[in-house]
Amino acid sequence: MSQDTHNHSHGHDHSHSVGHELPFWRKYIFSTDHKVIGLQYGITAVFFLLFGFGLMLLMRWQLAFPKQAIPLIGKLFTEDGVLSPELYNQFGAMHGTIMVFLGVVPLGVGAFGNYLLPLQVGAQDMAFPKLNLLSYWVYFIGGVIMLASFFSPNGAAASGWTSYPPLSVVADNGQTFWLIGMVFLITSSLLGSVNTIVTAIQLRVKGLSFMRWPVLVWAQVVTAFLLLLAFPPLEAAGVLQLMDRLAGTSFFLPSGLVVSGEALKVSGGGNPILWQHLFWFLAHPEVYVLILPAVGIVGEIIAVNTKKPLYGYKTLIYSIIFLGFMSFIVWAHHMFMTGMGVTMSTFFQATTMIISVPSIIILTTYLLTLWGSSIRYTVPMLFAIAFLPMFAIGGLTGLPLGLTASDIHLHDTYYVIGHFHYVVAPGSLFALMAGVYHWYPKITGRFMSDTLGKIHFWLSVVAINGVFMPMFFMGMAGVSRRLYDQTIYAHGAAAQPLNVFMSYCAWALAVAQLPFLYNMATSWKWGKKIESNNPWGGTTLEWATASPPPHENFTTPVEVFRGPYEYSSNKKPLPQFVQEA
Amino acid sequence: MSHGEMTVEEVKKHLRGYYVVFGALLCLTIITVAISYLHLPIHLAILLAMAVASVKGGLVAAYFMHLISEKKIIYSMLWLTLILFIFLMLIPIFTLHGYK
Amino acid sequence: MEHPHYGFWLPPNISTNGAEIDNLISVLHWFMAVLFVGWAVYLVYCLVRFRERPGHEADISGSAHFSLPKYVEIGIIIFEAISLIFFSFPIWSKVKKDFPNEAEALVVRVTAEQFAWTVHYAGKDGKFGQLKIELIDGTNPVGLDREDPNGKDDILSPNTLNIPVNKPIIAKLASKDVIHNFFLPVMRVKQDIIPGMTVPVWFQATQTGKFEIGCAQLCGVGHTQMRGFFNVMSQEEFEAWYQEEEKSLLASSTEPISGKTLKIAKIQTIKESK
Amino acid sequence: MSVIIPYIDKPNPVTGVTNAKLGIWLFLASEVMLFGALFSTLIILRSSATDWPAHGSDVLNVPLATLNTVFLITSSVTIVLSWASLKMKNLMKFKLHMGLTVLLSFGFLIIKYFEYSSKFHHEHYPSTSTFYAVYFTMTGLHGLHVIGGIITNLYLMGPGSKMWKTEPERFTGRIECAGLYWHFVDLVWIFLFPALYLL
Repeated sequence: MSQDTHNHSHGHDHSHSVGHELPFWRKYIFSTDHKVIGLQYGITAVFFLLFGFGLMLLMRWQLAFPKQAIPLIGKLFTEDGVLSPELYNQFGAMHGTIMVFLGVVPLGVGAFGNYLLPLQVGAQDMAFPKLNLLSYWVYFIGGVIMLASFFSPNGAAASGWTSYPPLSVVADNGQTFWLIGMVFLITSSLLGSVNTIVTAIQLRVKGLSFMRWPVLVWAQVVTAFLLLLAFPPLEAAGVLQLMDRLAGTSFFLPSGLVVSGEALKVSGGGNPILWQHLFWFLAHPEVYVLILPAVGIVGEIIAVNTKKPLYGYKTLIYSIIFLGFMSFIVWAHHMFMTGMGVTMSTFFQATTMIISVPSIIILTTYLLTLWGSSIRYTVPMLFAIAFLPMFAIGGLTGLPLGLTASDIHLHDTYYVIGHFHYVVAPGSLFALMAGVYHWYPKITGRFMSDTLGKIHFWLSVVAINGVFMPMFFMGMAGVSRRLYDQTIYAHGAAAQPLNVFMSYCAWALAVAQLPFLYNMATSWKWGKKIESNNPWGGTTLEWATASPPPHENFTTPVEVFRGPYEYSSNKKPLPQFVQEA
Repeated sequence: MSHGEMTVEEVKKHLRGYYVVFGALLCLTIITVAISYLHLPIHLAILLAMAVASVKGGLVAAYFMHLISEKKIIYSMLWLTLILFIFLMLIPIFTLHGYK
Repeated sequence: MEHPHYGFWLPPNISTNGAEIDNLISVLHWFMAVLFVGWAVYLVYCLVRFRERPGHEADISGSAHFSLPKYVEIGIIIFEAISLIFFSFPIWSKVKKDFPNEAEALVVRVTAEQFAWTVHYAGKDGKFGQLKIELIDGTNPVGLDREDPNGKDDILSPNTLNIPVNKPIIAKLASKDVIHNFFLPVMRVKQDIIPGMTVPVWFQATQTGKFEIGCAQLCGVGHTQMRGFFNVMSQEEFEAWYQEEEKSLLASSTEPISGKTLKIAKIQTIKESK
Repeated sequence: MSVIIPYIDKPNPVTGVTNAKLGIWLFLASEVMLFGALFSTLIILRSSATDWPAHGSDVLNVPLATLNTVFLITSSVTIVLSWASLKMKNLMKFKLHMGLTVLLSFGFLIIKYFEYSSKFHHEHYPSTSTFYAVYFTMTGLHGLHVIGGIITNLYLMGPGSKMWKTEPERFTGRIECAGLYWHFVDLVWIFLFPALYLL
């Protein structure tokens, strides 16, 4: 421990000296320090998550009580306070876009990746600090463009987060904002992923071979490869759609379109399916971009809080790699209903079934780690444990959607919404919350309140299931997604009580986040101070230094002597960075 | 051997190679333009043009980009890219033939 | 069945293809339930038995070997293979490939636009008239050429698909503007309509009744409103309706025929079973 | 005390490459996927088009494009020579070759400008047909890459070359990376040229 305290005091001295060297704007706004950039990503992403969530809370009013004025704040949006179908479509499209591209990915990859990855490989910073700075600000600009689109004459993009043409091409200007915003976000992701991969591979400290990487590092690297190689096709598609909108080309417009009774004056000859291919070529790997950092975080937290080695580390890593690879050849299972032939659907059903195998292996290794362990129920561990069954539900419900025959009925219904929200909300987001609780002491040197954390956890876990579980039943009943008012349909009206229930649960979920936000904000200053630099007994490299880490992360050289999750014979954790057993 | 640590002599040896490749590229450019004026049947024309382009691209990649003597890490990354590129090229096949 | 019973589960099925699809859905959900309950029981057991407490220590040997998960894994793979080979492939092939003979079926064209459906029947001659984009206007939403001999007796039915029971139906789907999705919940029919392509679907109803057509793909601001009516009639009822439509068509054809004065079938007003 | 990032000038002994080199290759890998998506668009639109020109040469200027090909190939040689000059510790020769590279790339853009303006003059715009849409988009995006390369190369030739005095190895590495990028731009053109002009 003397080593730790030494680091700690040293770190303090150092950060003081840096404070004098750099002006505020260089230290906190345009900083090249990966830790500051990580926090910038984190704060921005949390803002966008809350914003996207807020959009959904408003939509939930319309869904539960169609065409009734939203109480108190409805007048802000429309004259009569009723959410109009135009706004509903805008909110729907932007909810998806913001949550995926501006919320979960920047939080999982931008924030956790940036903050933890250099620490976990023992580096002093990312390989290209200026590029890191650039990628944050490009992301920021992309976000601003997306938000600005709400103020464009006819509002934001309203063609769904998938932006299928021809609808998106004939849509209002918000779509142009969306496309330009996406080009920025994609560029930011590309820069970030180059940085991640180079840092992880090149800046490893002595002794840190690939098979000694913590799970989170592996997850981040595989994620970075997905972003790097899957995003460019969407960037190309985005440019093509921009051309369609601005230069009058017909990449995605077939000949002979008649929109609102007028023949569209374009050359025609394009193909709307092409967009779907290019979009899903990214957007399926994107699902794994959303989930893999979460898988990594859960792995770290389980490893620390079960007080035993992670079961089947190698199998787990190979599964993550295989999962990432396979995610590139399943994309067309999102397009089963576009009229594809038997051969093509057979191919994509088969690959979809194959990709379920590594997912189940990942889940199994985590479940098996629990056996024979001694589970310490910290707040992050609660979230990490909850992740397992939630992810399982999300994964299992993918099965009927991945088989074309059952997909016929379930495609584009609430079943799909339930399926991917189980993966992303109580899945990824729970894991990311777990990560916040777990690494908060690392970042600030203080704990978050345990009591508030437990309140947050139990309220959230109940409310979130109340939101998403009924969606499976709605989907079964055949209620399509993206409907402004499902009660118009007889089967929609019959399922409407579920909608009311879901809305109440969604609002409860919002309330449940208040203790979390309060906890995050106040613990920074008033939280219980940590007594050692390694409060959880972590074995990976980020715990080798002071908490919070000094500007250059490691003041004394570190070296790695063993795998990430090992224990000594007297059942004490054996950190990677300690030479003697 | 890494060209990152090449000696002056080795660089000089390389120089001749660059000029040879340059000559080859110019010849291939002339060939591919000449072929196009023959107005061959379209399938043959595409095949020939892409074959010539691949050879040219291969020369650039191998000699100018030094892929002929690169490190394992770069190779493995490029193999991965190549495989995913092939997946990407399934899109035309699926779009054109998958809807029958 | 006048008032279909809708609830929190699958809508009633009146299609010859639907039973197999429903069957697959239920098999899959039983499988999922068994697997999930298994995992959940194991998880809860672990959470209780291996909680941190005085006198309990983790077993760090890490060498504990489990063979059960391997069998579960293999079981899952086998199940998935079975559901692919014996359920999904054959059903998909039957629904998408094994179309009934056009001569024995009723062939209709369904044209989608923002935010309405037009169902086009071929008339007595069984031949569809030509469609011309320049003829499209408010009264002729598909641009049917009445000058074309094949098109003289064609019937256009706005927002309403009437079909006879127990007869295979082939619907050729097309879109004028954006992507729509032709969704008949009770028939377990769902098909994207991509502009520029004509995609056929087929189905056969087993019961009469009044149902709905839904659009299942976001198609713009009126997406929700794009609801059509789907009436399954007895053969006699259907023929009566068909003849009445043709009669009224004939009556209007004494006037000079042009695309503009096209007589369209009167809109069905159905008090839906809401 | 400041942050130290290793392997910016010397290769990492384990992987054998510098950070920048791995980085640029990763970037190029993503570029491969970007242009790959555009090429698959080209294939799809061409295969299903009704009014695609039978030969690119019917509507496009092959001699000019051939000249452009020669320009780009030559510039690829000059940029690799500029790198080799640095290896032989000759900064002046480096500047000469880099200057030639930039000149040739400007030549490429000027010819491109004449090509475009002749198309516009004949009222051929991206909206005219899917052929022109593909032609303008792909050559336009490639042109943007050329412009990006020119900016980089000008910087490295001018203010950026100060690094030669302080960190020669790192600077040589930068030139190698700029070269790799430039070769890639050349490589894309090698495929674009037959795909658009000759077939």
